[in-house]
Amino acid sequence: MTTATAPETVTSSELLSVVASRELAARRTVFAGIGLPTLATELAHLTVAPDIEVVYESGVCGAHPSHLPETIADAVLISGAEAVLSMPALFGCVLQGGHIDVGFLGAAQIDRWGNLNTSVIGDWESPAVRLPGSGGAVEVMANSHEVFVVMRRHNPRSFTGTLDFCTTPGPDRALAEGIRPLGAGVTRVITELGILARVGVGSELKLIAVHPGVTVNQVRDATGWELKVSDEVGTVPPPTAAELRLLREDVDPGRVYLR
Amino acid sequence: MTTATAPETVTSSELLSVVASRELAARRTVFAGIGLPTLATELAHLTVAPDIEVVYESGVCGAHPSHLPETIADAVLISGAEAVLSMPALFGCVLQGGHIDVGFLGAAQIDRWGNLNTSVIGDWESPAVRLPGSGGAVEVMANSHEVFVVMRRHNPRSFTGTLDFCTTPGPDRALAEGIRPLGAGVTRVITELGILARVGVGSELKLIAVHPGVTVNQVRDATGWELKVSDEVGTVPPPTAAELRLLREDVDPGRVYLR
Amino acid sequence: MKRTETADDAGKVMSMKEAVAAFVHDGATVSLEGFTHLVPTAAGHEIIRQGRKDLTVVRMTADIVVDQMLAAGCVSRLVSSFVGNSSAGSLGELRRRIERADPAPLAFEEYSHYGMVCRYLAGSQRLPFYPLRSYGGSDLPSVNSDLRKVVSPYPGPGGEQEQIYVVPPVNPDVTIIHAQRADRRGNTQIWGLTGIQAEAVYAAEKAIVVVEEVVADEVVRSDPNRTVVPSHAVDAVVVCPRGAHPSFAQGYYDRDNAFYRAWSHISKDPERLRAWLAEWVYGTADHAEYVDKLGEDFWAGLAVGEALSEPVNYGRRL
Amino acid sequence: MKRTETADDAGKVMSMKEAVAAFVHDGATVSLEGFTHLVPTAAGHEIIRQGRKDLTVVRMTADIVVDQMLAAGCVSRLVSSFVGNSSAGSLGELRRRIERADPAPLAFEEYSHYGMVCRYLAGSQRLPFYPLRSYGGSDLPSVNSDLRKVVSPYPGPGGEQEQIYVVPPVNPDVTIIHAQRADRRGNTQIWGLTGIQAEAVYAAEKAIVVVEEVVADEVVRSDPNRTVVPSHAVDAVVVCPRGAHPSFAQGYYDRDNAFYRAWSHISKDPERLRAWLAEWVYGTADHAEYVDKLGEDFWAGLAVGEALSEPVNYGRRL
Repeated sequence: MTTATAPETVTSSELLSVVASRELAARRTVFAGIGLPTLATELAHLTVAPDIEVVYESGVCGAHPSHLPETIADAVLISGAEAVLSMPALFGCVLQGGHIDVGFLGAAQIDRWGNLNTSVIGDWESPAVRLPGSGGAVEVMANSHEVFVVMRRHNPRSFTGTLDFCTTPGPDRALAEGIRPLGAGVTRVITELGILARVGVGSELKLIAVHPGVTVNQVRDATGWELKVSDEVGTVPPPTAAELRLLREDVDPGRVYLR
Repeated sequence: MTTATAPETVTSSELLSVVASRELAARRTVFAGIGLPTLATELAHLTVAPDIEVVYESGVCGAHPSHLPETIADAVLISGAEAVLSMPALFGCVLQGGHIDVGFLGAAQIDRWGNLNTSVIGDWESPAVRLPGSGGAVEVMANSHEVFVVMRRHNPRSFTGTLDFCTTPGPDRALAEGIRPLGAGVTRVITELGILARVGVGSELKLIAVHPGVTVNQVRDATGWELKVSDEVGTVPPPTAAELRLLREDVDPGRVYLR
Repeated sequence: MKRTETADDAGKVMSMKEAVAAFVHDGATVSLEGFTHLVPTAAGHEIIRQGRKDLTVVRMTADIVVDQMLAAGCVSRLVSSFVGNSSAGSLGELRRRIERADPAPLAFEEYSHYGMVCRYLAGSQRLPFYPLRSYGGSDLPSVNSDLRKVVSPYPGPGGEQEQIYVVPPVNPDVTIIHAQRADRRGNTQIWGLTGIQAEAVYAAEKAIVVVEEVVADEVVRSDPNRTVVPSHAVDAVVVCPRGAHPSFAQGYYDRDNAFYRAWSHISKDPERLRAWLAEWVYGTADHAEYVDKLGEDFWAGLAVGEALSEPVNYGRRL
Repeated sequence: MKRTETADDAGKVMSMKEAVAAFVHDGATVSLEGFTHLVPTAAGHEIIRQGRKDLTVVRMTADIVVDQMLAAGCVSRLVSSFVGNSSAGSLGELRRRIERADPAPLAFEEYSHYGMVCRYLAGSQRLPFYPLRSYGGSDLPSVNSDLRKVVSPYPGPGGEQEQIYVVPPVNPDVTIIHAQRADRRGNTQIWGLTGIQAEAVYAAEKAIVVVEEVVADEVVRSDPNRTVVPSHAVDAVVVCPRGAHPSFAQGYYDRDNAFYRAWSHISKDPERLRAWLAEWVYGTADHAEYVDKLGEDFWAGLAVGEALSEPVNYGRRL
């Protein structure tokens, strides 16, 4: 085994990417955006998930990019890809058809059930901040077998007791309306403080691990609801030298996302 | 003007093709099978409908075949075509989307409202003859602006008072069920005896013209219901020498369909 | 064009025998698609050789290969929208089964083409139903209780309530399609008529893609828009040149129209049909033998010339 | 590759000025599609130059071109599923309009991406609604009364009654898309990301296709599977090279990522935004002037190299 690198030399992006990559062990199909999910899936491909395939919202399957893509529609994702699908095929057959193991989502706000808000801060009719909205997030949540959320900032405004608006509901909210979702909803939330986990319908997010040097109370304070904590909170093993070398030298040598 | 050719030198296929071609004057998009409809549309292209485009059930638009096609999916229809569409696009966007001016259909049985049977002779559960069924006929009838039927044989078994089974309903039957169709249904039936016409919802097929030498009573006797007859039944002008020359020399010199 | 000479680096590449044994089980619902073009005939013949029973066959245009599977006793239920030998005549066995239950009855679910298309769309998109503007006034709903109606929650063009027919999803246990080429992972490229193949694959639990050839990854990747079915939807890739005969493969070989015409006569006589099966299906170990038996002179008659697509530039970052 | 040098034999080929004047009217519902790739920017600019008012703009990813049309006062209603400047930041004018009604309110209909896709599917297929497995539990239906539910007439997996959300069709007065090439009759070929363009065109009353180049009929006809939109659905073909900038055209020029980043700053300041419009849109007679103003050095920076698709054989009868 390679030795652990001192945490202070690891950037936040590196930490989150490495932790997310480990959670992708043995996964096959991942629906991911650009940035941290790209780093995580590329690193997973080189480590714990050799058969992983990223499906992009733009319709690209089996990309072999010559450069790190800057958007999910980057021309370098298309040239040399194995398939490019139309939107109806991508959203209808691949996503709603149930072919995605893990979807990555981000959000401005998340609640204890893994419901997400990407629409507005404040009231929808006259918001303090108009955010971009769903994009495909509603569909990723409803149709992926599970969803990973990576959030750089862990604070009570983002981890909120009550969403200002629920753009993207998890399966509990769907079931309450009598609609049966395909997957488990959010199963992992990876933040700068640690890892929250949730097993599926009826289950709340629970703190299962903290990064070295982070206390459980720090996470509680940073969370806007009364956070459930696992009986056995672990410490996230810091990125290994091997993981960091792959990330820095093979995945993103130009530090496009590792800013 | 060219002079008329003596009818006895004109085959039944030639007669039906020429008459059908004239009915296509100024039409743009035609949904047609192979055989008589091919001859009619190709001749119309050279005469009364220069902008006519045939859309084939197989998904071909704007074909430029090197040889007369033997099926609606013939390889010669694909090579050099302007577009080849998937089945969902062909049936969903082009046909149901309302882009077809005239659809050509055939049938084993037709009734006075232009409803068609292509499923069975006898009872559906244990038929005397199992016919091929709808194919896309249900959709052609429901979604084309009008439908032409070309029937080689005009007799009371085919032109029947009561269909053994209604595979393909015209708009009157659809409306009776509370479903609003797009088009007029069958507007022309072209047979070896003459031309029946129908103007749309609520209207019965009516004899509007007979071929030279055919009497109205002959057509009445050959029709299995009490046929309405126009006050001014015309005589179908026989194929002109020009029409026949185009058909024989340019459209089907190998007499593939002109059997 | 680079081609892989061996398949030993490819987990999904297997023989027709292996693929049918692994994925087509007695009692299964099997979709065979290909609209006149790329009919998966060789797969149907292998199903016959392996003696599958009680299959539900789903196929828009139930044609010769279905008539053969019926005659071989593989099929107890048929779901289709056109049961005829193209425009070349009748399917003798199918007519005997339906008209006279001879030698056994055949359960038949009758649709129109778009009804079948919509069943595949619903199946591939995991929808409970798919709406279509067909069937109003038809007798088909009286013999097919799966043709149902839904009331639209939006007012119609005149403000009135609007109802529309819907069809249920079809989700075959296995879908089999034929294609021009795939890479070893199953990224499948089809040109010419593409029909309903992609949706039929996505609707199924398992999918077998039979191809004229397996090509190098780089060939597929030079033109990703040509990939009709991505690898994640494919379970087996079977290399079977000329496996669509008597149907055709655009750019590979032409349709055997003479055999379509002949089939009307062969299938009209049960004895002659069974003799044909004995000679051409049971009497051949696999499709390669069937192809050899037809002979090179025969195949020369179906050969096609060259009409290449002009390349497009996908571009590369400088 | 043969290209037509003149357009005088082509009734559908017209200038952007003519096409916008003919098909985009005040108060119209205008769909502009292209998912990051092939965004019809030049068409949006011409709509601004012609001073259109009260448009309802339908666009899945409302991005820079929509922010510009908003700032120019062309738009009173927006139907969209993503209102952001890609991942590069915010749309300043859109946020001012929605957050503060500054300088005017903006009616906004919010969807998810697949909700928009399904609206185009319903519109293109002339369906009264389209079902999708989204929105259960979302607050979106509380702010968008067009998100409704239907009860399936088939039992669910456990035999229970199943309900599903549906969206209504969208049928724009005009859809505008950008494409790599078309022939003079409007047979339109796109490669790389094809998005929802075909359905957006079929859903519309009229359709304008803006292309990098009009090519000879033979080029299109050498590869009919590449035709995403057939001519019968197209009303105008506009030749406008580099008309998708700052977006990209696969194989023609790359995305101007720097401009996307810059737009967040430009649009944050209303004065700066209006100065930009004055210089780059009102200050240019047409897109050719805009292209010239950017300069050849600039375009060299977005140039792409060659990565040609391998040709396929469509075959010809011997």
